[in-house]
Amino acid sequence: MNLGLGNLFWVVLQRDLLVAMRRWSDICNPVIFFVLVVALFPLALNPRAEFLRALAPGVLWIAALLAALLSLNQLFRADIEDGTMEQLLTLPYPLGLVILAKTLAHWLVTGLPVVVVAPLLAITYHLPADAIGILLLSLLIGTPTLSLLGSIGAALTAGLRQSGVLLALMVGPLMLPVLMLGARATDIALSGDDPTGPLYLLGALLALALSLAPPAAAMAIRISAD
Amino acid sequence: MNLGLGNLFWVVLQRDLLVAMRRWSDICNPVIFFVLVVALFPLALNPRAEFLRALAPGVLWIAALLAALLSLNQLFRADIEDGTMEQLLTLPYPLGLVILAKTLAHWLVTGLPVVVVAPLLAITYHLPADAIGILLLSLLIGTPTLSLLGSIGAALTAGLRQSGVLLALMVGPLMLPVLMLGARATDIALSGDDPTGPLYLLGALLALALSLAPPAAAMAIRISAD
Amino acid sequence: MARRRGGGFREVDLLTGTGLTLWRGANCLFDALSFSAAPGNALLIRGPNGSGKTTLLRVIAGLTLAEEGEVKWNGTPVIGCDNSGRHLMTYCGHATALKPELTTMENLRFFARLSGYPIRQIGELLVASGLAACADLPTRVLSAGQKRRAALARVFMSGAQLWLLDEPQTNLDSAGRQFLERMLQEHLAGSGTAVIVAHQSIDLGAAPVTVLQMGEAA
Amino acid sequence: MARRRGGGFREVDLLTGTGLTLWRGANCLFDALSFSAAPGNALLIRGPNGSGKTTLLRVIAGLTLAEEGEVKWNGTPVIGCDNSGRHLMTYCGHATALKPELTTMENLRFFARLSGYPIRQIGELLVASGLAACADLPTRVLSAGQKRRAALARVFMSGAQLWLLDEPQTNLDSAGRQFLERMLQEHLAGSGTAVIVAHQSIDLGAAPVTVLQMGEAA
Amino acid sequence: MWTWFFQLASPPHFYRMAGSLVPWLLWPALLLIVIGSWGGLVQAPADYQQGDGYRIIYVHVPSSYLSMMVYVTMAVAAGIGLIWRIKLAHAVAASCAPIGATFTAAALVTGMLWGKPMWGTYWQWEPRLTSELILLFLYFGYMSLRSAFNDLNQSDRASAVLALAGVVNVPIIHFSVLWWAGLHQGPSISKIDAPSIAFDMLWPLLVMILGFTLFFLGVLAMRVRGEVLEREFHSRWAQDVLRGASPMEAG
Ligand code: HEM
Ligand SMILES: Nc1ncnc2c1ncn2[C@@H]1O[C@H](COP(=O)(O)OP(=O)(O)OP(=O)(O)O)[C@@H](O)[C@H]1O
Ligand SMILES: Nc1ncnc2c1ncn2[C@@H]1O[C@H](COP(=O)(O)OP(=O)(O)OP(=O)(O)O)[C@@H](O)[C@H]1O
Ligand SMILES: [Mg+2]
Ligand SMILES: [Mg+2]
Repeated sequence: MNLGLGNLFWVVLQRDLLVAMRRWSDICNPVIFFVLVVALFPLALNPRAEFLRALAPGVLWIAALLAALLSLNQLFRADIEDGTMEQLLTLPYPLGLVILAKTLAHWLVTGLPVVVVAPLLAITYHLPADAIGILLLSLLIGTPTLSLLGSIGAALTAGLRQSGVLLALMVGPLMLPVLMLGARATDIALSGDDPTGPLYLLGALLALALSLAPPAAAMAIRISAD
Repeated sequence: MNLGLGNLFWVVLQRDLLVAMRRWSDICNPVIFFVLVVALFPLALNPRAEFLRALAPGVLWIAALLAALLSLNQLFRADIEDGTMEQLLTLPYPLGLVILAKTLAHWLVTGLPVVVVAPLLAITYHLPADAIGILLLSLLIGTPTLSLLGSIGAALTAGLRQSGVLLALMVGPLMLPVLMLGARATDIALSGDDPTGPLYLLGALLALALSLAPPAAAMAIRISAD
Repeated sequence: MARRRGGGFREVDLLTGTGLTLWRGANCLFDALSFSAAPGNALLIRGPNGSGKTTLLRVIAGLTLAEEGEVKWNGTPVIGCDNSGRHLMTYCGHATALKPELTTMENLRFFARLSGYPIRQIGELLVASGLAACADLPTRVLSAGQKRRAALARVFMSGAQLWLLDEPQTNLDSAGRQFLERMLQEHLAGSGTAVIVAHQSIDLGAAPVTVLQMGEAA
Repeated sequence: MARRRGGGFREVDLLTGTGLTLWRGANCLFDALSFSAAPGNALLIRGPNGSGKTTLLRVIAGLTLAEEGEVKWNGTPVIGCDNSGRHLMTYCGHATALKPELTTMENLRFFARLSGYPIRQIGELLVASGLAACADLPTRVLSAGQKRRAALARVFMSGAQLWLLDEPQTNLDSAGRQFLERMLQEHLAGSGTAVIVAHQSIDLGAAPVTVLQMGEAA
Repeated sequence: MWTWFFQLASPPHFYRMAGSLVPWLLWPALLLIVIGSWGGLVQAPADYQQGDGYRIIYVHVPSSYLSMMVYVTMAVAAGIGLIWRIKLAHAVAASCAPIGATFTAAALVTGMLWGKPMWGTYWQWEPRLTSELILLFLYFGYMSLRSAFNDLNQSDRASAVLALAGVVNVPIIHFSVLWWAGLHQGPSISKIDAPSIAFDMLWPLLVMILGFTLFFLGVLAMRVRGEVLEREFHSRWAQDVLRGASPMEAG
C-alpha cells in the first residue's frame, strides 16, 4: 500500500468527479434548483425593483443554502449503500483525508456552479455591480463552509432513509451563521458601507470548518456505517 | 383475492401510515423544515413588520412548496428499493388506486402538519387574522394538489439516485400555478379584497390533479420499476 | 401450514412463452425462446451468470417488456396496463419486499390482507419458516437469511398458482433450504406451477421438472 | 493471474479474537468468543441463519464495535480511529462496492490504484474472473453473479494478507465458484489468511481449515 | 478519585446511587420553587414600569437559563461518552434531550406571553428569540437522529457527534443580545458586579434558578435510571432489579 497521501486525495477526488460526470444531472440539478428558488420569489411576491433589491441578498443566500442542503443528502449515501464506504473504512489511510476529497468533489460539482450563476441572477434582482462583487465573494468563501459543515450531517444520516429533512434540521442551525454573515456582507455592500468585517468572519469560519469538519465527519461515518 | 377496492385503498393507506409512525421523524421533519425556511428569511433580511407582512404570503407558500418537494422524493423510493413495488405491480388490482392511497398517506404525514403550523408562523410575520384564514384555506386546497403533482415526478425519478433535485426540476414548473394562486389569494386577502377567484381556481386544479395524477403516476412507476 | 385454497386448478392454468426475444446492448439474452409449464410442473431456469435468467423471470412476471414474443398465463398476456393478466401470480426477486421499519409480523400481515390469507395463521407460518423469534423485530435488523425466509413466507401466503422465484436459496442455511423445498413440493403437489432460477440443486420431490437452459454468458 | 506480492508473510500475521461479546436487543449473538487464525489457515464460520456470522465478520473487520473483547491483527487492535490496524485486510460483504455508473474496468481501476495493483494486469484479471465481456459495461446493468465476480476480483487485487468474505458464493454459477476456490487456494498457499462465512461447501484444497460454529439461531 | 469515578460509571452502582439521590434533589427543588414563587409573586414589589406583568420573569429566566445549561450538560456527557466510550455518559446525554427541549419550549412560551404586553407582539424575528428557537430545533434534531437508528450503540455515538457540533449555538444565544441589537433584555442579573435589578426582585429569581436546577438534576437522575435499566436489560443485575431485589445484592 504505497500510495502517498496526496495521491490518495487525488485518486478519490478523481473518481468522485468521474462518477458525477457520468450523471451530469448531478452537476446541473443543484444549480437549477437554485435558479428555481430565486425565480419563484418575484412570481409569488410583488416584483417592484426596490423591493426585489432589498430582498436579493437574503433570497440568493437562502437559495444557495437550500441548494447545498438538498444536494448534501447524497454526499455519502451512495457510498454507504453500495458498500464502497466499507472499503474506504478498512483502508490503511486517514479517513479524514478521504472525506475531504469527497467533500471537495461535491463542492466542485454542486457549489461552484451556484457561485457562478449567482451574479447573473443578482442582476435580475437589480443589484448594483459592487454589491454583486461582494455577493460573489461571500458565496465563494461561504459555500465551501456549507459543504464542510454539511458533510458532518451527511455522514450522520447517510445510513438512514428519510434523511433529507433530518439533515436540514441538523445542519441548518450550524449553517445559520454562514448565512447571516453572507447576507449581511451583501446587505452592507448594498447600502454602500464596508463589508470586510463579515467577510473576514466568513473566512475564519471556513478555516475552522476546514480543520474540524473532516475529522468530525470521519467519526460520524464510522458510526453510521456500523 | 377477494379484497374490495375500498378495502385495498384502506390496507395500503394504513400500512403507509404505520410505517410513517414508526419513524416519527417522518412526520416532524417536513414541518420543521418548513418552519426553518420561514424562520430564515427574517434572519437574512430586514425584519421590519410591514416588510415581513408583504413577504409573508410568498415566503409561506414557497416554504410549503419546498417542504413538499423535499419529502416527495421519498414517496415511492423506499418501495422500489426494497422490492415492495414489484409486489404492488403484480397485484391484480388497479395500480392508480394504490398510488392514490400512498399519496394520501404522504399528504397526511407531511402536508397536513405544514398546513396546521402555517397560521402560527403567519402570526410571527404580522399577518392579519382574515388573511391568515385565507392562507390556511389556500394551503388546505393547494398542498394536496402539490402532493398529487409531485407523485408523478416521484414516480418517474424513484429508480434514480440523485433524484431530489431532478424531481424539483420536473415538478417545480407544474407546481408553479398552485404556488402563484395560493400566494395570490393570500395577497388579495391581505389587501382587503375578495380572494374567491384564485381559491376556486385552486379547487379546480385539485380536482384535475385528483383525476389525472394517479393514473399518470401509475404509468410512470411501471416504467421506472422496469 | 395448511393451504388456504380449497379446490384444484383449472385446466387453463398454463404458462406459455412464445418467441421471446430480448437484446440488452449488444448482447442477445434470448432469441425466439419458447417454453410452457403446466399445473403441477416446475420450470427450472439454469444457466451461467449473466445469461439472462433474472431478465427472463421479470419478463414472465410482466415487470419487463420483451422486444418480441409474448408470455401468456391462463390464456391472457401478462403485459398490459391493466393488472388482470397477473391474476394469481407472485414474484420473488432479489429484493425482499420487506419494510425495514415494520416488524416481521406487520410486514406479513400487510401481504396477508392483500391476498386474503387468514391473519390467524401467520403465527403458524412464522414457526414453520423458523422466524418465530423474529416476529416482533423490525425487519431492518434481520439477518440476510431471515429476510429471505420472510420473503418466502410471503410467497406462500400469496396463495398464487404461479410462483416466480429468483435464486430463492440465496443466503439460506440448510434448514431454510429444506423449508423452501417442502413449500415448493407442497405447492406443486397441489397442482401449482413454479418457475425457479437456481444455481444450486433443488429437490422438488415427485413433481415433473422441465429445465430451461439459458445460453452461454455474455 | 500471478500474485503481485513478492515475499512471504511475517510470523506475526496472526488474527486473534479474544472474549468477544455482543448483544443485539435481547439476543446474545456471541459471548466470550475467542478464535485465532495463523498464516495459511482458513477460518470457516458456519451456523444457521441469524446466528451472528455477518456481525462477527464485521467485528473482525473493525466495522462494528463488540461490547467486550478485542480483535487483533498483527498484534494491533482493529478498532480505533486511526486506520493503522487495518493494514492489509480486506472485507467483502453482501454489498459489492461497485459504483453503478462506472464501468467494470473503471471500478476496478479505482481499487487497483488504492491498493497499488498494477493497472496493466486488470485486463488479465477480468478474463480470469469471466468478466472480459463486461469490462466496458456500467456495473448497474451487470447480473447479480457478475457483480459478485467483480467484487471478488477486487478482493484479489487488494493484495491483502487477511481476506474477510461474507458468503462469497452467493449468486455464483459453478464456474464462478471455481474461480473463487482457485483464488482462495492460491491465497492460502501464499500463506495468506482467510475468514469465510459460507452455507455451502467450499473446497479450500490443502489449506488447514478451522471451523467456527456459531450458536443456534435466535 | 479515579476509582470513585469508574465505580460511579458502573451501571448497577450508578443505578443505586442515583436512586438514593433523587429525593435529595427533588424535595429541596420543590421547597426552593415554593419559596421562590412566594417571593416572586407576593413579596417582591410590582415593577414601576410593567406592573405585575414582569413576574413571569420568575419562570422565564430560570427556564431560559436551563435550556442552555441542559444543552451544555448534554454535549459534555455526549463528548465523554464518545471519547472514553462510557455508556453511562451516553445514557445521561440521551436523558437530557427531552428535559432540555421542555425547558426551551417553556422559555419560548413564557417569553412570548411576556412579549405581548412588553413589545406588543408575541414574536419578533430577533436574534435571541430566533437562536432560542433554533436550540429547540437542535433538540428535536438530536432526538430524531437518536430514534432513527436501530442500534443503541450507533444512535449513542451518532447523536453525540451532533450534540457536540451543535454546542456552538449556545454562545450565540447568550451573546446574541450583545452582538446584534434586538428587542430582548440585555444582561441584567448576570452582571455580577452591579446587578441592575432591585434586591427584592432579585433574590426570588436566584432561588427559582437554584430550584429549577435541582429539579433538572432530580429529573435527570430519574430518567437516567430508567435509561440504564433499559440498556442493561439483559444483564443479571437488571433482571434482579426487575424482579424486585436490590441491585447491590446482585453484585
Ligand atoms: C419568545 C420570546 C423570548 C425568548 C425566546 C427569550 C429567551 C431568553 C433566553 C434564552 C434568556 C437567557 C439568556 C442568557 O442567560 O444568556 C433570556 C433571559 C431573559 N429574558 Fe427573555 N426571551 C423572550 C422574551 C422576553 C421578554 C418579552 C422579556 C421582557 C421584556 C424577556 C426578559 C428577559 C430577561 C430579563 C432575561 C434575563 C437576562 C439576563 O440577566 O441575562 N425575555 N430570555
Ligand atoms: N445495457 C446493456 N448492455 C449490454 N449488456 C447488458 C445491458 N444490460 C444488461 N446486460 C447484460 O444482460 C445480462 C443480464 O442478465 P441477468 O441479470 O438476467 O443474468 P442472470 O442470468 O440472472 O445472471 P446471474 O446468474 O448472475 O443472476 C448480463 O449479462 C448483463 O451484462
Ligand atoms: N436490535 C436487535 N434486536 C434483536 N435481535 C437483533 C437485533 N439486531 C439484530 N438482531 C439479530 O441478530 C442477528 C444478526 O445476525 P447476522 O446478520 O450476523 O446473522 P448471520 O449469521 O449472518 O445470518 P445469515 O446466515 O442469515 O446471514 C439476527 O438473528 C437478528 O435477528
Ligand atoms: Mg440473476
Ligand atoms: Mg449474514
